[in-house]
This record gives sequence, structure tokens and C-alpha cells, in this order.
Amino acid sequence: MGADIFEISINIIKILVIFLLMVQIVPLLVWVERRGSAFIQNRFGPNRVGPLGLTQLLADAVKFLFKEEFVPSKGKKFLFYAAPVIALVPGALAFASIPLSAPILVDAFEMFGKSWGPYRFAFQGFEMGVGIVFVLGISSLGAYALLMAGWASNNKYSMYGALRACAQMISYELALGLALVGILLIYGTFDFAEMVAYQEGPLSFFFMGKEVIVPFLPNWGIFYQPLGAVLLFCAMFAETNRTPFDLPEAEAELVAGYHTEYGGLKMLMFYIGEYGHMLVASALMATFYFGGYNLPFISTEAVNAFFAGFGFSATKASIVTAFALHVVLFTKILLFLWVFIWVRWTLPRFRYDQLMDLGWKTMLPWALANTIITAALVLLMRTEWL
Amino acid sequence: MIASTITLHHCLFLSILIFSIGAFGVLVRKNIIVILMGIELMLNAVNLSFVSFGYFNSSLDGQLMSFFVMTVAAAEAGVGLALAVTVFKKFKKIDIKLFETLRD
Amino acid sequence: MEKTLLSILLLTPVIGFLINGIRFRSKNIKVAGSIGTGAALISFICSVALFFKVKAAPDHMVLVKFFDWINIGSLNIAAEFLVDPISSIMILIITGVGTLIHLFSIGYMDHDERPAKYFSYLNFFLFNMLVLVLASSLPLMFVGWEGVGLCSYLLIGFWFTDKEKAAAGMKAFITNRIGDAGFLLGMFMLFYTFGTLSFGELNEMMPAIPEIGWAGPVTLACLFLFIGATGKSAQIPLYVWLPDAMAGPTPVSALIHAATMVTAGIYMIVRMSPVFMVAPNVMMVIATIGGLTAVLAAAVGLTQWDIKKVLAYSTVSQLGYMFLAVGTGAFIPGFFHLMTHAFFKALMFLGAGSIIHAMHHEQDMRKMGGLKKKMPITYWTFMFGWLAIIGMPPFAGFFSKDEILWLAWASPLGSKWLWALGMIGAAMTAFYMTRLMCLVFWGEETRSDHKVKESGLTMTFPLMVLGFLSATAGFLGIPHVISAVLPGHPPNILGDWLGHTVVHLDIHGSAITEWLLMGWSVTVAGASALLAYYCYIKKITFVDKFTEQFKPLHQLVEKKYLVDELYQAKIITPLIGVSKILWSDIDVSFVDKCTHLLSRFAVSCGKGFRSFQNGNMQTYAFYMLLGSAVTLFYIMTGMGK
Amino acid sequence: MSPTIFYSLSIVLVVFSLLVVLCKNPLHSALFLALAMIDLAFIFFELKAPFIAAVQLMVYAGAVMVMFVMVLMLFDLKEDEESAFSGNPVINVFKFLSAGLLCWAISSKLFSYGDVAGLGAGKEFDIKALGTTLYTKYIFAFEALGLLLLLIAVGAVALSRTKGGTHDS
Repeated sequence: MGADIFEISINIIKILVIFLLMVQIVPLLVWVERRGSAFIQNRFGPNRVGPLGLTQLLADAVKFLFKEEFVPSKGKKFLFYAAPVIALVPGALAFASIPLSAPILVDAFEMFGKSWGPYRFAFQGFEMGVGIVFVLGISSLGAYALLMAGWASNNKYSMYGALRACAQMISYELALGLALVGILLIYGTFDFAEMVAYQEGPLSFFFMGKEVIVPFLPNWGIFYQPLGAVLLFCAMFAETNRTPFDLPEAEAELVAGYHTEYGGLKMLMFYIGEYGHMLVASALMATFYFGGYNLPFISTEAVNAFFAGFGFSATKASIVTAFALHVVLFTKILLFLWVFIWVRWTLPRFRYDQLMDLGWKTMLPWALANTIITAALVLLMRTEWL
Repeated sequence: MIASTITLHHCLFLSILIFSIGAFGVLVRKNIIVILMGIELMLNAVNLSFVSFGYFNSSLDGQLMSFFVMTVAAAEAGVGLALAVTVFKKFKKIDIKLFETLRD
Repeated sequence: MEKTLLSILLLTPVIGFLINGIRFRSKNIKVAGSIGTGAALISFICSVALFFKVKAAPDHMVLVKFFDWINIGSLNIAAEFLVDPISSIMILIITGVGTLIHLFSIGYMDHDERPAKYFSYLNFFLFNMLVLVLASSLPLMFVGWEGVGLCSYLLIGFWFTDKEKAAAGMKAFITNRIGDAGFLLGMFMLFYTFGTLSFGELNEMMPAIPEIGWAGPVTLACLFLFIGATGKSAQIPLYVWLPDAMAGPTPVSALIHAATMVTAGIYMIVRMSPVFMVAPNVMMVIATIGGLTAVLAAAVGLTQWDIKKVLAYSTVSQLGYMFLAVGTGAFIPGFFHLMTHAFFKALMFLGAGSIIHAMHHEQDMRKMGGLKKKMPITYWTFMFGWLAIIGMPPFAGFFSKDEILWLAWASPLGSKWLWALGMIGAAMTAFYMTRLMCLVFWGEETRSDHKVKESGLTMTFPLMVLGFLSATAGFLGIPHVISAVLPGHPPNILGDWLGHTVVHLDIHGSAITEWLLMGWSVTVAGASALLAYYCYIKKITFVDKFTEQFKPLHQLVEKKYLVDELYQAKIITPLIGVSKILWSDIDVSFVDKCTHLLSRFAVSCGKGFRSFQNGNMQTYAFYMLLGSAVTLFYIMTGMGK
Repeated sequence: MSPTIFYSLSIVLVVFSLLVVLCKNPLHSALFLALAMIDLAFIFFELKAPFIAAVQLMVYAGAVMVMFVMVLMLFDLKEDEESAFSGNPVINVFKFLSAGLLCWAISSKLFSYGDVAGLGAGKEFDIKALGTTLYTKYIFAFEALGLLLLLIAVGAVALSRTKGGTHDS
């Protein structure tokens, strides 16, 4: 953390901005989801309020705000209120630890009659060496919100929904973690920024001590770990409780699962939590397997040099680069979010035992196999045999 | 005791305090699951002492030990909960006294 | 390279043992047999490769150390393996003959319930035997020595559901244990005297002057080691187990009780020849025992009707020859005979196995006869074995046996008496082997009801290979006198090869004497064979008359000199008596009572402490916590200081 | 580590731990324990053990405690709230005293020992070093633990399964 006022204030602003970013993307997503589902189902969707129905979101927000406050009798009031708030936390914290763009480098400058040293601001809430482990740790806390909501509602459907969600999250966390091990073996780091740096340039790797370059492919994780990527993506669906794994809120069986008793703003917060989870999942996919904030083939330095070519100062070039690359990452993230929505309106729901079987008997063994094979291949790649 | 710098002793004192609280919980609570929680608390206290020893001696061994402790604790919690579930299935209660039925 | 070869050589049988041992329930003999035979074959190929390595090595020696095994004080024993001329020949015999016998077993054991178990034992035996011969020190050799004993026990008692066969296995094991005790004592003696147990160091440290008298350390050590050898190699007085060991499957008898394991004693003496040369008295004992065994066992062989028993006594007698040879200092001829004997006796056992298999496990020779036409391959190969064992030139046995007899005559350690014993033994051998041939192959067909037919290729192929070896192996060790008259003067290949490491004596005898003795022995053997042929084919009544005439003697010999009964009466029964006294008077009435007293005390204490154990877990935890708190308090506050 | 952060984290930790032991509702106990563990994770983070902190979050707070909470919810205990403590109060006082004795026995002389901070405290290790040590020096313990976990997985399933399986597929 920063030592002087300037740095501390920038950091606070940064965290706030990133949190707001996450919150503000939700209305957009809701719109995309509704229009998208309508498109998929050959309907119109919301199209009355504003151009393309864009301001429908505002109307919705107003509706949420003015709904009746409601606490079930015999419910645990404190936990009932706490649950939606806690639902926001893991997503926000996890999202804050993912680098959203290249760091901004600020040269030394004069302000208020004092000189401020050169700074380096990472475009992420907080930098952590253990990056991905922290993200996994934090996102596993998401289960508490659901459990608390389910239990505090004093409603059988809520309870079942919560238990299902929880069991599902715990089960798929294993497959998720193991699916990640393969790519971590290849990158040799937990740090997101280092991972992104690894994926610069064209596909190049060492095989039996010799360098192999494939010039027509970017150096993305997906080409090293296709199976890992697929497994991770599936596990992410289960983690976020999205179709086809949205058993905890299966309407036909459980009314609305753990948020049966919730309405208004509290309900909205659960939504934000869910979309936050999706956002984190998409960001992780992009960072791990699709080059993070980098453009394919083009390194951060090259972008920086490109902007510096317009006559910007070093600081300004760095800032412009960071924002440009931020747009790149968000394009990727939005693509994945679209896949989330697309899948939701395409695939049917699993049965609960099928879900558990898939997690434990299919994905876990495949992830294990992937880990072992990757370990062997990494050895093969790094060792000079001849 | 309030000092301007934190030394190993502060960490160890915190550790033994938490340990004693956990031990007290194990001794007095009736519910098997709360007893298990007390044990988890004690193990956490031990972890704290390991990590702080490692920190103040610049050694990795402390962290690794606490890593191992965590693994064992997870295993212990798994078995403990399985036992609790078994007891609950039979008696519809999870009183520690029910384990006395294992005596004969 | 040598290390790799040696590891493969030693480990393939272990791997085969493990694979077959894990799938011991399998009844598929083809799979089990292929694994077993394959393992043996790989070992054989490695042996050949190692042989050439040794040949190319400058000092004809390859010493490979795998790891330190025992390291206590001055006792340093490494798991170190030595391939030199002696052991290279031995491993060739073991793996070569072993492979053939594995192959033969596939045919022989085809109706067995547990073939995988059988082959796993066989492979394990190969491993132990290889350890025995490759060991570079006595303790490591002892590992193999015990290992082959164990495998022998397991395989003799392979059909353990038959009580007699199980008992035979135990007898072999226990008799061997007596010998092993001697071996251990000898080992201790040598370590006490010389402070080392490695063959190389021992052989170098031997004093130049032979010990006189009986109490010298080397003499005693050698005597003990020889007791060990009599156990393993079935010599008087510990030979009793070998005839009973015929209870095992016939290929086992061929491999373990004819070709390899029983020669371990000879091998050990040859390996330690410089040590034994220092103890001339022991050498005399060895020669005498060897000679006596040769004659007495052969005499028993004359009277037996069971085909395997005849071969068993023949083995004991031939082993006697080898001891006679090494006892007179003729280590190389002894070893030579070991090799030729391995070939022809394995051949004969396998031939017998082929016959037994064809006759549906009938072993009585009186019920055989006229098999010449029905089993031609078995017959012709057996014929080679017969010619070899009775010492007909130019078959293998002729060269080795005559070398032994010549040295028994001419060696400074030998004597005319020993030669005479050897001669009598040779005559008897010729007689009983011819008798066997007559009864089994030549005589009248006694069982026409059975469809006896030649065995399959897996059984006949090993017979043919061994037949060829029995016929030709003798040319490896052509004596000087013969090579002197032969064109091109073929060298004594084996002698020259072994001469690199084994002690060999300079014999000063005239060539004419040697020729005479050679002719004499061939004549005697031939005459004896003819006599047997006459007795058992031409005039069968003559034998009956003869046995009537010398009934007590014949009875004594047929009952194997009543040695088993003697051991039973003089050793086993008194031992059981003493044990019973120890058990009932000392253990039950004294030791047990003391322990009961103690246990009653413990029980009464337990009754007192039981009240603490109320089954409440929290109470226990409270005791624990309180105890640790008080202890910590005591330590931390320094009240203990 | 700054004393302010340490003291605040410690006080929170102690309070949460006490609440774990003293709360009558087991579910509240479990939630407080989860909070205590998250708090402890922050202490680990401050002690420059970020990996252990993250694992603490993942394993303890994320998995073990979730399991506790789930099991408690499944049991749905009503009557336990009245009698949370076992045994009679007098013995419980003794139990409290013995726990206090343990605490006092260790802490009484703790501060009189010399400081070990001179050994170069607060060095931060990267995770590679951690992994290397784990897979070299502690490889046996690591493997043994793997085996233990396997055994536990099998044992826990064997203990808690109903006869005939949970569902047929």
C-alpha cells in the first residue's frame, strides 16, 4: 500500500471505481439478458421504454426501490438482512484482485509545492502475489450468503435451495481448482499480471529443450490447456448457479430457491452478487486462457510505444495504454458474459443427481487426468533431453 | 504489555488465549458440533503460533506446519461431522453424552 | 553396463515371481508359464552377455557393488556381486538349465491347479540361486543359501494337501537347518579369525602353510562349512532329505535337486578353495565322506523300484563324487563334473518326468517297460544321459568322471582307497542305471492297457537340448593325456578358464597310468552295464535268487540302511522327550504361574482405576487439559528447578 | 506489522472466539467461528504468509465451516438452545479454571523471555520457495497426508451413508 497521501487517495478511488464498475455493469447485463433471451426465443423483449428498451432498467430500479419491506415472521431478522449484503462481498473482493489493465506508470511531478515521486499504479484493487488462490478463497465464502439467506427465511424451499447451492458450490470448487492447476503449472505463478505477461506474442514454447514458435496463433492459455479451459468454464457455471446448473433456484421445484422470501432491493443485491460472480468468472477465463488485457500478438510495450508515437508524455501514454487495454479486456469479458446468457436460454436444466454425478464422477477425474498429463508435459517441455 | 512493536510474545499470547478459549468450549459444550468447533479453534490457535514463529524466525517451516495442520483439521472435521451425522440419525439429538453408549 | 546387466539378470526372476505371485489364483498355465519362462530366458541372455563381459575383462572378474548392506563396526558387508570364471559358468548353468526346465514345466504341470504359484516359486528359486552363486561374501551367499532352502521347501511341499509330501518338505527344510547352523558357525569362525567375510579378501589372507591337526581355526571353520555343505548337497550324514524330496514335481527335482541347488555345497568349496587347501585334514574328511556317500547311495540305488528314487540316490552318489574330487584337491574336475552332471542328471530327471507324465503319474519301474517304441525322443535322449552317467566315451560323464578318478589316484591328497571307492561307485552306477534302462525302456511291455504316447514339444525340446549337451559338454574339459593324442591338441577349455581363480594342483603321474586307469574304469562300467542287462533282460530270475541269497544285506540296503529310523530313535525321540519336560515342568508349572500372579495384580489395579473411566469424553478431555496445564505450570514457573 | 492493526485484529479474534464458545445457538457459533477464521486469515496476511491466509480462507472458512453450517442446518435443532452447556455449573467453573490455568501457565513467564526479533523477522517468502520446501523437505509428510485424506474420504462416506446408497442412477 502506498505511503503518501496521493497514493492512498488514488488507491481508495481505485477500489471504489472498481466496485462501482462491477455494480454498474449489472443493469447492462440485465438488459442484455432480457433482450438476448427475447432474441433467442424470437420475441421482442423490453422495447417500450427508451431507445431499444434501454431505460427499462431505470424503471426496474425504481420498482425495486419501492417494493415493500418484508421479513418472514419467525425468520432470523439479522441474518435475513445480512445475507444479501454478504452476497455482494465475495464477488467484489475477487473482482478487485484481478488486473483489469496494464499498470499506470506516473513519473515524478510537482504539485502543491511538493515533489511527488514516481508511482506505479496497478489497474486492480489490490495486488497480491497469491492472486488466484485468494480469488478461490474469497469466492468460496459466497456459500455463506446463500446459507444464511436460506436459513434466516425460515422457509423449507429457501432452505433446500440454500443447501443445494452450497453442496453444489463445494463440489464444483474441487473441479474448478483442479482444472486451474494445469494452467498454473504452465505459467508457474499465481500472480495474474505475470500470467498476462506470459501470454504476450505468438504461441511459443519449449519442447524437449528446443523452442517452437507457431506464428499464426497467439500465446494464449487456451492452446496449452483446452480441456482445462472447458472444465473451468463448466465449473464456473455451477459456481455461479447459472443454467444449466441453476438447481438452487429451480422454479418448478423450489419456487425461487434461497431468495424465495426476498424482494425489492435485497433481491436486487442477490442479483448483483450473481452477476458479480459471472463477471469474475468471465474475467478469470479471459485472464487465464485468452491473454487477459493484451491484444493478441501485441505486447503492452508495443501499445505503449504506439501511443507514445502520438507525442504523449510517458505518463500520459501509460494512462492511455491502460485505458485502451482495459477496453480490450472488457470486450473479452463481455463476450464470455454473452456466452453465459446464451447458454442460459439454450440448455435445459440438469437433474440434481446428474449434477452431482457430473461434478464428482466426470469433471473431477478429467481435471485430475488433465493435471497429471500437464505435469508430465511440462516436464517434457522444460527438460532438455537431447 | 501494550508495546510499540509487536513481538513474538504478543502473537504467542494471542495464540494461547484462543487455545484456552477453544479448550474451554470443548470441555463445557454439549453439542458435538460445537465441540468440534472448539477443536477447530484450538487448531487455529496452534496455526497462529506456527506462523508467528515462522515469521519471527524468518523460516518457512512454520507456514508449512500450519499448512499440514490445516489438512489434518479438514480431515478431522470430516470424520467428526460424519460421526455426528451417524449419532444424529440414531438418536435424533447430538449430545456428547450419547457417545457414552459406545462404552459397552 | 555390467551393473545394468547384472540388475536385469537378478531382477527379471524377481519380477516374474512378483507377477505370478500376485496372480497366484490364475489357472492359465500358458500365461503363467510364459511369464516364468520368459523371465528365465531374459536372465539367460544376460548371463551369456555377462559371460562375454567377464571373458573380455582383463582380470576375468566383474565386481558390481549395489549398496552397503550391513555396516557395523568392523563388519562391512556390501550387496556386492562377483562375476568371475566360476560364477559365470554357474549362472550359465542355472539360467540355461533353468530356462529349459521352466519350459518343460509348462508341459508337465498342464493339469495342475495352481500353475502361477508354481512358476512364481521357480522364478524365486532362480533369483536366490543367482544370489548364492554371485555373492561376493559369505553372508550374502547365505542369503541365497537360505532362499534356495526356502524355495526347495515350498516346491517339495507344493502338493501340500498330501500329508506325506508336506512332511517331506519339512524334513528337507529341517535337515537343511542343521547344515545351515554349521555354515553359520563356520562363517563366525572365519570372521573371528580373519575379520572379513568377503571371498576375495579371505582367499588372499590364507596362510601359505597348511594347518596341522584338528584344532586350527581354519580347520574348524572349514569343518563347519563342510557340515553346511553336507546339508545342502545331501552328503552323509545329512543326505536323508534328498530321496524324500522327490515328493515334489519332477521338474523341480531336476532343477533344484539335481542340477543347481544341491551343487551349492560343491560350489561353495570350490569358491573357497584356497581356504580349504589350508586345512588338509578337512580335505581328507571331505574326500572320505564323498567317497562313502558315492558308494553307499549307489548301493541303495541298486534296490529301489521308484524311478525318481533311483535318480535321487544316483544324485546323492554323484554329489559324493564331486566331494571326493574337491576333497582330493581336484577342484576343477569336481566343478567340471558338477557341470556335466547338471546336464545329464537334469536330462534324466526330465526324461523321467516325461515318462511319469505319460504314465499318468506312475513312478514304479516294475509297471513300466518297453517304452522304447512309444516314446522315442524320450528314449533316445535318456540314452544319451545313460551313456554319459556311466562314463562311456566320448559322452560328458566320461571326461569328468575319469578326471576325478585319476586325481583321486594321483593327487597328493588322494589315495588308492579313495580311488577304489570311486571305482566301486562307478560300477554300481553303471549297474543301476542300466537296470533302470532295462526296466523302463527295454524290457517287456507290462502295461498295454494304457495309451502311452510321446510328450509334446515343450517337454521334448528341453530333452533334446540337454541330450545334446550331455553328449558334447565333455569336450569342454578334455584331459591332457587325451588331447595329446588327438589331432590339433584341443585345449582343456574349462580347465584353462577356471584356472584363473581356482586352485589347481600339479599332478605328476605317468600318462600310461592314466590311460590304464581310464581303460580300466570304462571296462568296469561296461562290464557292470552288461551284467545288469543280462540280469534284467535275459535272466530275470537271477536277481531274485541273488537277493534271496543275501537277504539281510539286501533288506538293509533296500531300507536305506535304516538311517531314518536311527535318526528317529536316537535324535528325534529324545529331543521330543526333553522338550516335553521343559514344557510341562518348567513352562506350565513355573513360568506361567509367575505371569498369572502379575496379571492378577494388574486386574485388581484395573478394577480400582475403572471408576475414572466413566465413558464421558469431556471428562477425559478435562483430565488431559488439567494434567497438561499443571505440568506446564510446573515447568514454566520453574518450580522444578 | 503495525501494533494498531494487530491489536484490533486480536481483539476482534478474541471476541469472536468467546462468542463461538458462549453463543447458545450452535449456528451462531458456527458463523462466529467463520468470522474468527477470516479474521485470523488477515492476521496471517499481516504476518507475511499470504498463501497460508488464502488457504485459510479457502479450506477453513470456505469449506470446513460451510460444512459445519450445512450440517447444523440439516439437523434443525430446536431444543438445544435451552441447555447449551453440559454438566453441572460447579464442574464447569472448575473446567473454566483449568483452562485459565493453562493460559496463565504459559503467559505468566512468556514476556520475561528474550525477544527473538533479532533473527531477521518479517522476511517475506515467495510461494515458489514454499512449494520447493514442501516438495523436498516435507515430501514424506505431504504424501502421508495425501494418504490420510484418502482414508478420511472413504471413512467419512462409510460412516454416514445410508444402506443401499442415496439414490439409484
